[in-house]
Amino acid sequence: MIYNILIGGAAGLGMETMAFILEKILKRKGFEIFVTQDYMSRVRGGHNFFQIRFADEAIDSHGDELDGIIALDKETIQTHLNRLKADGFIIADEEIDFRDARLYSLTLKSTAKTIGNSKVFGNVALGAVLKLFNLDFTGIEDVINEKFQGEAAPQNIKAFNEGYKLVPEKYAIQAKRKDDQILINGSEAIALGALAAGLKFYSGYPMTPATGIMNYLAAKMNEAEIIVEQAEDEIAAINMAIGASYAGVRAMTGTSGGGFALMVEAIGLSAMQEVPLVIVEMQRPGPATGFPTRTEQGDLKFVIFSSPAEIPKMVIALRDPEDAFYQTHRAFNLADKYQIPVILMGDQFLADNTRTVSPFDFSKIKNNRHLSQQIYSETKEYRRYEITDSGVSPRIIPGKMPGTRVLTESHEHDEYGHITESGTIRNKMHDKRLRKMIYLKAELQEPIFVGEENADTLFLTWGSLSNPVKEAVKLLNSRGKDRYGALLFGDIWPLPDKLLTEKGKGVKRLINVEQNATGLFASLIRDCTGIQCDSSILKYDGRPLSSQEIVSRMKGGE
Amino acid sequence: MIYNILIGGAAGLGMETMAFILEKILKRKGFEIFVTQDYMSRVRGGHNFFQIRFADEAIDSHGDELDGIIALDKETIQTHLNRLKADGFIIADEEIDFRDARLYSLTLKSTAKTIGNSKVFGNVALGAVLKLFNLDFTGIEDVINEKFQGEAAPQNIKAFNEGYKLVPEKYAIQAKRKDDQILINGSEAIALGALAAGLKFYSGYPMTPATGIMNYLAAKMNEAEIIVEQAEDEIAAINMAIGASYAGVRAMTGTSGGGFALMVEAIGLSAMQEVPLVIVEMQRPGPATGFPTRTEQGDLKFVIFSSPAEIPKMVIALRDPEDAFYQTHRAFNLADKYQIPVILMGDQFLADNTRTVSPFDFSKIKNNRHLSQQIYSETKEYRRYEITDSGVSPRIIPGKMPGTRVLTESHEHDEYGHITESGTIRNKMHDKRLRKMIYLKAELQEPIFVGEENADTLFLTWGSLSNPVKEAVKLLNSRGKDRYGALLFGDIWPLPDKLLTEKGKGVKRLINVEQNATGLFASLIRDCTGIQCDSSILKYDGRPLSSQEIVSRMKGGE
Amino acid sequence: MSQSVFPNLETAWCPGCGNHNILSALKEALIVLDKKPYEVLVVSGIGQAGKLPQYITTNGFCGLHGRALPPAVAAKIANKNLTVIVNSGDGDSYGEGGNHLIHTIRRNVDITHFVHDNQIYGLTKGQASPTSDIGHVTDVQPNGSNNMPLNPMLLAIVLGCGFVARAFSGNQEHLKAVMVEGIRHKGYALIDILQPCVSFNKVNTYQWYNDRVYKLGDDYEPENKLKAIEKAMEWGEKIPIGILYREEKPDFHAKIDFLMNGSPLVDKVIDMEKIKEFMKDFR
Amino acid sequence: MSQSVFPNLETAWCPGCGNHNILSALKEALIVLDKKPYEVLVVSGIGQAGKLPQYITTNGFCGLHGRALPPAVAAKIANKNLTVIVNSGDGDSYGEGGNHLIHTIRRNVDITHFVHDNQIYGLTKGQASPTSDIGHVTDVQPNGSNNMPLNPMLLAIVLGCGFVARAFSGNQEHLKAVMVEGIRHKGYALIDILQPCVSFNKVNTYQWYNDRVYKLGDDYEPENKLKAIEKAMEWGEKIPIGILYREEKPDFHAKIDFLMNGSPLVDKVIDMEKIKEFMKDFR
Ligand SMILES: Cc1ncc(C[n+]2csc(CCOP(=O)(O)OP(=O)(O)O)c2C)c(N)n1
Ligand SMILES: Cc1ncc(C[n+]2csc(CCOP(=O)(O)OP(=O)(O)O)c2C)c(N)n1
Ligand code: SF4
Ligand code: SF4
Ligand SMILES: [Mg+2]
Ligand SMILES: [Mg+2]
Repeated sequence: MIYNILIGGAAGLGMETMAFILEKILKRKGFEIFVTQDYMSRVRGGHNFFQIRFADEAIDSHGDELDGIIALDKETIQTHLNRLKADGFIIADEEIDFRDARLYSLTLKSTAKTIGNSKVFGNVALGAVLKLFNLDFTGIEDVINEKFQGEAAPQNIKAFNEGYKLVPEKYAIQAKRKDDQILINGSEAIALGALAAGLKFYSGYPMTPATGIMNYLAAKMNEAEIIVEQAEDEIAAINMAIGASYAGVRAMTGTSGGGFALMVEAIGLSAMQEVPLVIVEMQRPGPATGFPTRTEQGDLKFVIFSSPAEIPKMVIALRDPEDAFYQTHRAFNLADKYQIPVILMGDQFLADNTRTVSPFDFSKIKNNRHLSQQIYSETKEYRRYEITDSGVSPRIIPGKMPGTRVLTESHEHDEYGHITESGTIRNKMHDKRLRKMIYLKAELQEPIFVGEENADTLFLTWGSLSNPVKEAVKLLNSRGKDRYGALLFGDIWPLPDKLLTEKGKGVKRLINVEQNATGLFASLIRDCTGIQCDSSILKYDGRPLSSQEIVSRMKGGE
Repeated sequence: MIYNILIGGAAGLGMETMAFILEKILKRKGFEIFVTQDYMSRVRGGHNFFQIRFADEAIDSHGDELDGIIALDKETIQTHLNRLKADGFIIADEEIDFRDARLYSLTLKSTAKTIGNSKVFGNVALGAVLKLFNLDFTGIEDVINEKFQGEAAPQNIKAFNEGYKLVPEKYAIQAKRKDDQILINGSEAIALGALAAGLKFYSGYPMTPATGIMNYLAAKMNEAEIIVEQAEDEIAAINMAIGASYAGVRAMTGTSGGGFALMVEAIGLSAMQEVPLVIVEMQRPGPATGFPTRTEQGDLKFVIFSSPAEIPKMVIALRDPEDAFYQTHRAFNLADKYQIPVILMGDQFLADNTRTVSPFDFSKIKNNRHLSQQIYSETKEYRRYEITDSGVSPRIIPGKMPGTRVLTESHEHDEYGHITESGTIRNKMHDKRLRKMIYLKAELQEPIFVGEENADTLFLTWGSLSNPVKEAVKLLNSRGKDRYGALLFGDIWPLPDKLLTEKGKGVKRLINVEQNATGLFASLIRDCTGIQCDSSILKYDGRPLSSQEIVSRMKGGE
Repeated sequence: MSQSVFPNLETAWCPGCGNHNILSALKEALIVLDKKPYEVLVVSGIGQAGKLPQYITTNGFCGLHGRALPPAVAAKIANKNLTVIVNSGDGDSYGEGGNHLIHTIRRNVDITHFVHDNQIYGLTKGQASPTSDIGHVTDVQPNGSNNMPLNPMLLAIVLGCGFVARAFSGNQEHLKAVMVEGIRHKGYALIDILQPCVSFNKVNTYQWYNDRVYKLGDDYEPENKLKAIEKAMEWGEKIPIGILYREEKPDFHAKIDFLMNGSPLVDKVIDMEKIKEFMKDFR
Repeated sequence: MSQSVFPNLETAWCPGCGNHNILSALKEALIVLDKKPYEVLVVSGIGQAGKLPQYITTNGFCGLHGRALPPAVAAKIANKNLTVIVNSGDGDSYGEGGNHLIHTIRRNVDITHFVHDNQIYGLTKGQASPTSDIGHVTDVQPNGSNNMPLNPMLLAIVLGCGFVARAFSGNQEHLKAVMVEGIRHKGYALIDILQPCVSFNKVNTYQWYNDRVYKLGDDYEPENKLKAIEKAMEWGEKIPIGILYREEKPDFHAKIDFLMNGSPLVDKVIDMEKIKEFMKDFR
C-alpha cells in the first residue's frame, strides 16, 4: 500500500519540523518514504506544503492523490481538497471553520495549551495521524529526543500521546522489514558524495535551490577539516574553486541558473588551463529570477553549451539522492582524469526532496587523483601542457618539486604554458583539448532501461524525472494493453547513444518527458543522433511532474 | 586584375598609418579594396601585417598569394616569402640584408632623413609602390593633407615624390570607374548602423575585437548627442543598456566571448522583463583569453543557447560591413517589435577588416519603435505584460503618463508585473514569451544563395565567411567541371530552413565551411532540420579562411 | 499622509520586519517632495529589500541580484526627469553588487540608493552578509563570520560620495527626513538603513540597534571629510545616524552639455542628416 | 642578484615600459627573502601587467581579466606553504575585479597584491582606468574621463587592510624594499605601484611621477589609521610613496584551527571513516 499525506500552511508555522518528525518516525518503522516540498520565495506567510508519501513497497515518485491532509490553516484545505481521495481524511484544529465529511476537527491548540507549550500542537496532529494508521508508539520517543532538548522533549511526547487519543483507527499498514535505510535529499547526497571523493574546498554563493549543499558541507566543516567559503559572488566562487584545484585539492562549486550564468567564463578557463573542476547546477524555472523555489529542467542546452568557444566538458544529470551520491563521486574522478570541468545538473525537485535509500556503500568507490608519478627537475623538464595521445598532460601539484614550475595559462599556449601566437601550436593545443572528448566517450554510462523489452512506446527522460517516469512505466505496463519502456539518462554530454539507437529501433512511439517548455532533450538527441521524438510530455509550471500525471497525460490522447 | 600587397613589421613601426594611406589613395582612384589585418596581442614588437588587396573588379575576400611585400623588417620577408608570386616584388630599406631577385633594396630611411623627418620613410616606400603600379599622383596630396597637420604634410608629400623616383614601372592597372564608394570596416559599419537606428546609449567594456565599435561611437558622442559609457565590467554594461532601454532610448552593448559570458544572466533578464536589447558579440578564438587579436567562429552555440531557461531571442550573423550596417539597423527594429534581446554575431575578421562598399542608403531604412499609442490612466489601466496573441504586450515609456506605472519584473509575474507563485500564470507567461519565436520566424531572412542552380556541391556557411565562400564558388565554377553553390546564412536563430530544404535536395555533397573545430553550424542545422552535412571545411588557427584556401582544400581530395 | 497617492499594498515580508517602516518612510518622503508616482522610478535587485518596487505604485524595475545600480544609473541618464531611487539589500549592494557600488559612486549620477541593511541575507535564509559582525554564527558560517565587516559609510566617503548617511528603520520620522535630503541631493546619495530582520538576524535586533543608535547633533558638520571619516568609524557601543558626509559637486549630467541642457535624452530627436554626414569620413 | 635563480626571459612589453622594473624588483625581493622559484606562485589576471607570470620562473597562474584574487586566495588556503603573489593591472584589480578587491581585503588571506597602476588600460590600447585622472582624454573618453579617480590606498585602509603601500616603478630600490615588507606581512597586503605606460598614457609619464613622488620619512608612523587616511588623501602636487598603513591582525588561516595547525590542506589525509559516520545523521 502507498499512502500520501500533505502537511500545509503558511510559511513559518512549523511545517518543516512536523514533516521531519513524521518522516523519521515512519522511516524508523521501516517504511519507504518519498517527501516533496512546495514552498514560496518568502519567509513568513503565503502557502507552503510538504507531501509525505510512504509505503510498504518501493516507491519512486511523489503522488498527486492524497490520503490525508494536515491543515494548519483553512487555505490548505481549500487548495488541496480536490486531490483528496473520497475515503481520505483531514486533520485540522477546531478553530478552522470548514465542512467536509472527511474532516477531523480536533482540539490541537487547546490540547497543546493544556500541555503547557503552545508550539507542540503540530505533534498533537501527528499523534492523531499515527493512530489513524494504527501505528504503535515504538520509536517516537527516540525521534523526539533527538530533535528537542530540555522540557520541550517530554512536552512533545505528551502531545503525541494526546493526539493519539483524539481519533479512531482507520487504516492497517505494516512495514515489511526492519529499518536499514537512510532518509536523505539530493543536496545532502551530493555533499556526501563530494566528501567521499575527498573534497577539501567548496566555494559558493547562496542561491536556491543549491544552498542546501553548502549548508550541509558547512555544518561538517570542522569535523571533516574542509574549507567552505561563502564567496562575494559566483564569479569569485568558481575562480576560487579553480585556484584551489590548481593548488592540488579537490574543489567544487555549486549554484543555480542565474549564478551559473556568471560562471560560464571560468568554465572555459578550467578547460583552457586544464584544471579539474566540479560544478553543480541546480535548476529552477527562469529566465532571470523566475520561480526561485520551484523546479524545472530548462537549462539543459545552456549548460551543455556554456563557455565561449569549443571545450571538452562532461555533463551528468542526477536522478535521485542515491545516484547523486555515486555520480558526484564519479565526477571528481573524471574531472581529475581528464583535467576538465564536469557539471552535475540537478533541480529543485532533486535538491529538496527526501527519500529512503540504502546507505551508501563506501567500499564501492575509489578515489583516483591521476597525478603524475614522474619526478621532474631542472634536467628533466616538466611540461604542463605536454601533447599526448589522450590529450591529457601530466599533472603535478605546484610547490612540491624543487626546480620545477607549474605554469598555467588562459591565453593559447605551448607545451610549457607560454603564451603563443602560432597558428600551428594553436591547432595542436585545441586538438589536444578536444581529443579528450573522444576518450571521454568510452567512459560514458548508457541510460538505464526500464520497462518491457520490445516496448511499443519508449519514453526518453533525463535527470530527476527518471524515477517518476520509471514509476509511470510500471503503472502503464500494469494496465496490460500496450508495452512501455523508458531510457533514463544520467550522462548527457557527451551523449551516450548506443542503447538509444538499439532500443529506438522498432519502437512505435518515442516520447520525451521533460520538465521544460520546448523539449530541450529531444532537440539534443536530434542533434547528436538524428533520432526524432514523436511526441513530448512537457511540464513547466514549476511543479514536479508525477508518475500519475504522466499516466493521465498518456490517457489524454497521447 | 587583382593585386595583393602586404605591409609587415613589428608593432609600433607605423604600419597602420601606411596601410591607411595606401588604402585611401587606391580607393580614391576607384579601385575595389579588401584589407585584412593580422596583429599580435602586444603594443610594441612582435610581427604584425596588413594585406591590401585591390582590383579593377569586385572582390569579396582576402587572398593568400602576394604580389608585393613592403617589409619594415627582415622577419617580414622571411615569414611571407613563400606566398610571394614568382613575378612579385619586395620593397625594403637598404639596411635590411636579404637576397632575392624580386627585392628592391631602397634608400627609404636615408631619403626620409634628407627630407628632414625620419618618420616619413613609410611614404617613401608607398611612393615606390605607386610607381610600380604606374599610378599617377592625383589624389595623393588630399589624402596626406587630411591625415597630417603642419609641416609633416609637405614632408610626407615629398616622401611620396622621392619614393616615386626610386623604382621603375612594373604593372598596368586602371580602375574602371569613378570613386563613389566608401572604405569601411565591420566595427565602423555596425556603429553607423546603430546610429542610423537612433541609438542613444551604448555601454561597453573594452575587449578586442569589439572595442572598435565603442571607439567609433565615442568619437561621435558629442556630435550625435549620444551617451557612450565605459562600464566597470560587462555585467554593468549590459544591465545599463537594459536600464536605458527600459527608460525608453535605444541601447546597445558589445563585447567578445569572455565578456559575453558575463552578460548571459542579463540576456535572460531582458527576455523576462521584455526590454528590447541589442548585443554585439565579436568572436575571437577561445576558450578563456585565447587568441585576443585573432578570428574564429567558435561561439555559435554558446551564443544561441546563452541565458538560463528558455527564452525568445534572435541571433544574426553579420557577413561584411555592408550587411553589418543594415542588419544592425534591423536588429533594433526587431528588438523593439518583439521586446526581446537580439544578438549580432561578428568576429575579428569582420571587425577589423576594411573594404569598399556602396555608401549606405538611408532612404532604405526606417525606424519603428513599436510603442503603444494608447493613452492609459488610472481608469484605463496599463498592463505591462498583457497577454496577447502575438506574445507582445503594449510598451510605453515610464514617466510620461500620469496615473500610469511601468512595473518590470525579473521574477515570474502576472500581467501587471506583480510577482506570482501561480503555476497557471507561469504557464501563460512562459507561453506568451516563447510565442514570439513563432512570429519571429515569419521575419526571417533566408540565406543568400550564390553559384549555379542545380549545384552538385552546396556549401553552407555563416557570417563573415560568406564572402570568402562566395568568391570560392566563383573560382570553382570557373574551372568548369563540377557545379558549385553556397548558402550564406545571416539569420541563424531561429534558423531559416526553407531555402536550405529546397536547395539541399538533390545536391550530391553538402559541405559546411566554418571557422571552428567541431562544425558547430552543421550541428545546429542537424538539430533544427535533420539535414546532415557530408563533410566540412574547418579552420581554427586564428587566421581567416580565404577563398583560395577553400579552393585548394577542395582540390585536396575533398 | 495621503493613502490615495501611495496606497498600502499587501507585502510578502514577515510581520515585524524592518522593511515595513522603510516602505512607509519612502512613501512619506515622496509626499513631502511632492512627487507623483509616475514621476518616480524605484529600482531594485533581488532579496527581501528588492521586493519593495512591488509594494509601491511608482514605476518599478526589479532586476537581477546585485545589479540594481547599473540600470538605475542608465535610466536616469536616459530620462533626467525621472526621480530614480534604488532599494536593495546589503548582500545585493555590498556583496554581489560591490563593484557597481564603487563605480557608481565615482560616476556620480543623480540617483538615491537606500540599502536595507539587515546585516544578513534574508531571502536566502540567513547567511552572513558583508556587514555581518565578526563572530555572527549562521548555517554557512558555523564558526561565526570571520571576515572584517564592511563599513559602507567609510567606503562611500573615501570614494568621494557627495551624500553619505545612515538611518534606522526603527526611527521612521528621522529616516524619512534623511530620505528627503538624500533624494534632494544632486548626485549619487547613499543611505544605509539599519533594518532588523526578525526571522534570521537574532543578533542585531530592534533592541540591539535601539541601545546603540544616536542622532548626530545639530552641531555636527557633515562638510568636514576627515571628521566625517572619524565619525563613520564609530560602530559598536554607539552608532551615529544622520547625514555623515555631504559635499556639493557636479553630477554626471552636469559634465555633458547635451544631457544637462535641453530635453531629456529620451525625448531628443535624432538629426539623421548629421548621421548621414558621418559617412563622409569613409570616403 | 643571481641570474641563475631568476633568469631574464624575453617579454612582450614595450621598451621603456614601467613593467620591466617591477619584474626586476620582484625577482630581487624574492632573492632577499630567499624564496626558491618553486615555492612561489605568481597569479595574474589579463592585461600587460597580467603577463608577468610568463616572465618569471616561479609557478604561475594566468587567469581571467579581473579575476586574479579569487584563485590566489584559494591557492593559499589549499597550500599555506606557497608564497602567493598577485601581479595585475589597475583595470584588472580596480575595474573588472573591484568586487574581489573589497572582499579579499575583508577575508585577509596571507597573499601580496602588486597592482601595476599605469592609470590606463594598456593592453586594450589606452582607455581610461579607474585611477585615470579627471579630464584624461582617450579614444573612449573624448571629453576626458569624468569619473572621480579611485584612490586605492584610502579604499584599502578603510576596508581594514593590514598593509597598504604605494611605490613607483621608477625607484626600483625602494620598490623592492616595499615588496619585501609586503610579502613578509602576515595577511593580505596591497601595494599600488605607479607604472608609466610609455605607449598610451602620455599624461602620467616618468617625468610626471618623478616631479611628484616623495618617500615617507622615517618619522612617519604607519600604525595611526587616521593619520594614514590623511596621508593617503595626498595626490596631485605631491604623492607619498612607502608604507602608508600597517596593522598586525590575525589572518584567515589563524582563525581556523585545522588550517593553522598541521600540514597544509593539500597534504592532509582524509579520514574516510569520519565521512562514513556522517551517514548516521540520516538514519
Ligand atoms: C546571481 C544570483 N545569485 C544569488 C541569488 C540568490 N539570492 C537572492 S536574494 C540573495 C541575498 C539577499 O540578501 P540581501 O541582498 O541582503 O537582501 P535581504 O533579503 O536581506 O533583504 C541571494 C543570495 C540570486 N537571485 N541571483
Ligand atoms: C572579461 C574580459 N573583459 C575584457 C577583456 C579585455 N581586456 C584585456 S586586458 C584589459 C585591461 C587592461 O588594463 P589593466 O588591467 O590596467 O592592465 P594593463 O594592460 O594596463 O597593464 C581588458 C579590458 C578581457 N580579456 N576579458
Ligand atoms: S526574513 Fe528578515 S528581512 Fe526578510 S521579510 Fe522576514 S524579517 Fe524581513
Ligand atoms: S602599452 Fe604601456 S603598459 Fe603595455 S607594455 Fe607598452 S608601455 Fe607597458
Ligand atoms: Mg540583507
Ligand atoms: Mg593599467
